[in-house]
Amino acid sequence: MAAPKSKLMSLTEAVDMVPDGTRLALGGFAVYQKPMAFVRELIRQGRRDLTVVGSANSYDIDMLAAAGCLATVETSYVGLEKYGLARHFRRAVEAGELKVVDYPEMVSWDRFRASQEGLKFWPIPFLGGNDVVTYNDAIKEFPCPITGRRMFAVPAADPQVVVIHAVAADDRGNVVLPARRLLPQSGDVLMARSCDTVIVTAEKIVPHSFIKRHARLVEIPSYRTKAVVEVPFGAHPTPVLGRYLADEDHLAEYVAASDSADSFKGYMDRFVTGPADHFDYLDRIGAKRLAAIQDMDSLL
Amino acid sequence: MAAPKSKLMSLTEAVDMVPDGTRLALGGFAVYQKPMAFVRELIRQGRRDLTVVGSANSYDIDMLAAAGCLATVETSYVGLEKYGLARHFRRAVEAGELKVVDYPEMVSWDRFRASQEGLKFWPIPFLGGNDVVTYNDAIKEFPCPITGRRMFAVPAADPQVVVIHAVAADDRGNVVLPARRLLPQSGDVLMARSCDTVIVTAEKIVPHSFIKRHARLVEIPSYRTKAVVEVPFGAHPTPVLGRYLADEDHLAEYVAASDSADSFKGYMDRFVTGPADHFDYLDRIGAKRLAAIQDMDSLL
Amino acid sequence: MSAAPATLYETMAACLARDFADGEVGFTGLLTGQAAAIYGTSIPIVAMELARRQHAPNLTLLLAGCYHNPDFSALETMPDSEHDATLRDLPAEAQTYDYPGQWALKRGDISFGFSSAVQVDRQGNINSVCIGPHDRPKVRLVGPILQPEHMTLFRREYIMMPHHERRNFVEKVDYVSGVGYPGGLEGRKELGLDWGGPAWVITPKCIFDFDRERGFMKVRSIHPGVTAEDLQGATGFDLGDLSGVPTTEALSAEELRIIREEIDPRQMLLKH
Amino acid sequence: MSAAPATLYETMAACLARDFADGEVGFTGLLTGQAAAIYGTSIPIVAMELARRQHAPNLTLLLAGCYHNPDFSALETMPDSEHDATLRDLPAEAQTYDYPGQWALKRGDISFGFSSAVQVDRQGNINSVCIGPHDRPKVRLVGPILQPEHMTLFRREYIMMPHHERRNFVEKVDYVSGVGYPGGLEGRKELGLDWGGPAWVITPKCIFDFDRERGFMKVRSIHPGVTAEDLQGATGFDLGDLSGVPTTEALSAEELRIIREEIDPRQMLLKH
Repeated sequence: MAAPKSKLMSLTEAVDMVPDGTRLALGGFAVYQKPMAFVRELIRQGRRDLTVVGSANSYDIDMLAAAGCLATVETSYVGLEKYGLARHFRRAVEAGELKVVDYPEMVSWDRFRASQEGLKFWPIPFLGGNDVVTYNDAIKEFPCPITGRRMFAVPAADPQVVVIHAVAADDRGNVVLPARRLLPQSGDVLMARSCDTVIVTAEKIVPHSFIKRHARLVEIPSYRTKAVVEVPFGAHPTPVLGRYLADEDHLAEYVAASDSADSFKGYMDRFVTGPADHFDYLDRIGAKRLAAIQDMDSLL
Repeated sequence: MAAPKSKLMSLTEAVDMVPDGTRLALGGFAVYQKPMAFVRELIRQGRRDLTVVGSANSYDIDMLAAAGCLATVETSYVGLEKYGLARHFRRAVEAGELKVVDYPEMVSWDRFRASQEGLKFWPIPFLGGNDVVTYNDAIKEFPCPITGRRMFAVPAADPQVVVIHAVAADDRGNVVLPARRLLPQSGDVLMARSCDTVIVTAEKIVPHSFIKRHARLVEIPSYRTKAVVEVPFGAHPTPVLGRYLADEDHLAEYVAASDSADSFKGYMDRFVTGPADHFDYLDRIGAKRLAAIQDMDSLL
Repeated sequence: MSAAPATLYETMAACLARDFADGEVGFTGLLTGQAAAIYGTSIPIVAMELARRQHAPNLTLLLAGCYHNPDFSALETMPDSEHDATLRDLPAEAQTYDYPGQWALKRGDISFGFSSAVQVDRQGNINSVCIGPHDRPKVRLVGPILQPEHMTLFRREYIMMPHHERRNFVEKVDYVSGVGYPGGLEGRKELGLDWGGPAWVITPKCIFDFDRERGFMKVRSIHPGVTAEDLQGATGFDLGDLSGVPTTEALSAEELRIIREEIDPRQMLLKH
Repeated sequence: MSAAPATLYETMAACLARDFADGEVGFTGLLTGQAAAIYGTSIPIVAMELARRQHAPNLTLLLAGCYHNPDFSALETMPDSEHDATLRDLPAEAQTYDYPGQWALKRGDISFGFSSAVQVDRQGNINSVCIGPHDRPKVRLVGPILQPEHMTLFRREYIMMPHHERRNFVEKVDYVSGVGYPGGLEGRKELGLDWGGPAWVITPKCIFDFDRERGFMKVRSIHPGVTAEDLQGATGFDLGDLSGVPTTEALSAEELRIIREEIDPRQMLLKH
């Protein structure tokens, strides 16, 4: 039998699949398991006018805002959890440079479910009186075809490209999840089923035999995946469930540097635009810190 | 701390929760993991005018049809897989005694998803030209509120009572599923989230400590459950994943007896109306056959 | 390798295999009953495995809609029920255990599937619901099952008919549980159907394909040993002039070798 | 047991606990930051655990919306992020890892939840989106998060306000990200909202409840040591005549004992 096609590529090649103006979804949820290496590469390549559609966002949006890559954000949350507001995002919005389309949290998931279902909308009955509707012409009121009650048609997420960061995948694009996944990982699965151009960055490219040993956990099969990139610590400084924890020291450093665009320049030079590649970035983080954040999944 | 309430009851008490005319959903899928002990008890108690709403049905509907318990069936399939048509069901429909409302298979699942979402309909774009619509006034055509394209609003399943048969539950109503579940078990989970009166028959009532040890697999928590009944071999002669296989000998006997209402009388006397209770039924099946159909789940 | 000549089933599998493109996703049920199982499950599996070994190494086979590229060599016998423990334990690349699962059905992830039906008509509509009036049928059948989805959400459908008689091939089905081409492609568009529909109908006598623009079935090839008269006689609608219709293409020695030596050495799928 | 007198936080927890019914399902986020975490997470947890030990043994606590009745005694420190590995490994009765998960949110499975907000107004509307105009805000906040769902799909909501100042308690919020009672219950009905809405607003100065028919907030009790003048002075809308408003009810010695000895012996949730 001829060998199945490898979808393995470099981070640079994968980011080439996201031209200026792309409608992009970034996996992970809030401050968890964000495809940060991909985000840094987007910045390095100077991407512009992106629309990011998401469920809950944090460092991904904040860093892209700092670098001026964004035109619009559609999501339920942009913040840094215990570190409060996302400073760059906040400044860009307050300056009128970045448009935000606000959606409720579960409705943000529903929008991806609509795309997964090939629907252009998701029916939501509970938005009456909420300013989420006031400031969003894309949400259309309609009567329930059965009861006549007031409903809102919320537009599908319809990303052109989805990027998620996973624990492991094979070169064909079969993606395996840990057995005890949590909501952020389930969000990745949903996003990966809502779009025909799915890019997966993975901690580890595993042999196909590993995939077959974990068939029950292959939630994203090869035919849903267009590109696979091996990026160890690819979510750093956000955590990857079962592999490593959030790098709290680095996040504190990020936040401290976020006081102003000026004060952030040093951070960007050192960690985003300066490093030659992702491994250079990891070297700047340092082995000691990378080792310190290791997590242990079940050995069962 | 006061002890949480036990929802444990007898099969007879549980069937009391299903009065004549109930709109009822029976768990399992096609010929798999059907709550057959509950079905037999419904027949023993002489229930009438039931509407059964389901995804795919088999022996459950066929036996209820044989006993004259049914007014309407709403589902995608009533058949016995390798044994062909469900004879009693077929005769009842051909005689005009039983109304069938036909739905496509995945749309049948969508109807339960609608109920889970508190929606009165599910939007389906692909029913144009299908006689599923021709014979069903409850399906309403409507325009997509965003694109204007032709859509169909399929009514929610909206069961008044859901009955599923599970591997294990505690007396509070926490229900645990095997790690490697298949579609029929996922269908049970969906049904149990689509209704406020959920009855669970379980192979085994386990202590609460067992539930806590398997928290990740508790897909139906106590607050979703109204009644729990311990019924070992409660799906017999259909299989329960991880516990026992289909009783092929018994199914063949069932089918052979199904030639006519007359020929089926002997089967009903022996296995449904005759036995004093479920354990008497199991004794009539016999220990040898029950032992022979045992299945082994993973020991991991 | 057995010296027995290629069977009609092997020939059908080879014809199908040549019609699959690399990278596609093919969906089989797990049909039961002798002829139904061969047409609905065994031939499709052999066809996909053959394509995978020739021009389509990236084809994904979905057994029973759930098991991604299962390892058939790990099976001792072919299972005859879709959701029991044998399949749970079959090595595969992924297991679909939930709906909606790995394949985004309504986005069109499934490239092709296989249906069988009790009736099929000239437009390619199929019926597995009832013979006679719906509310007081002469024969009540199993129901629409997944046919509505197969015939609209899958990119194309192969209708597998184990019997070819006038009562199966009718002018108009008694109940449309899977939509063919009423009014042709334009007609489907008016019904709101963006893609999909039947590609071929495979029977013991011939292979049909469709004039999709105009919306009717036509004979693509006639199996060896079947005459045009036999075929028309067994079909309840006019097939037109069959004089130019070729004989169903035989499989090559290499195709036969792959089927018998690599795919099905134990004749678990197709006996010969 | 510590002889320290009951803290205001413990008092708030006891007030809440008495308002929960047996069999209810209570949803807490996992808020972070000192005051926000106490109001949004610690007080709700202590309140639910207290109710479970008294009149509501069948109450289900959903920590971070996912962990059903977790075993807090198994925690070494209180986690400060919602979806990391510490919580994955916390013993519980069930773990929600997907959406839609165990609780049928839109069917109304959640009896009550806890929100906090930057602004709340007299009608009980809350705001966590922006201060000033939406498209060019003075302050851009985090976004609506789950507030729209909390204030409509949950059966009732407790708004937990760690700060009580005029800028937080405003006549009209700048952006409604969670709907209170515009037009009262009738108004909610016209908006298509079948149930839910705020029950109480808990602040460092008082507890509010609502005249739900007429649709405005009123003071239910004032905390010990706070004067009516203090309270009105810190509130950006008229509170009316406060002369008949009682002082917030103290907790009993038994409630205090349960909190300190059984629920929170290590003062992981509430220090005293």
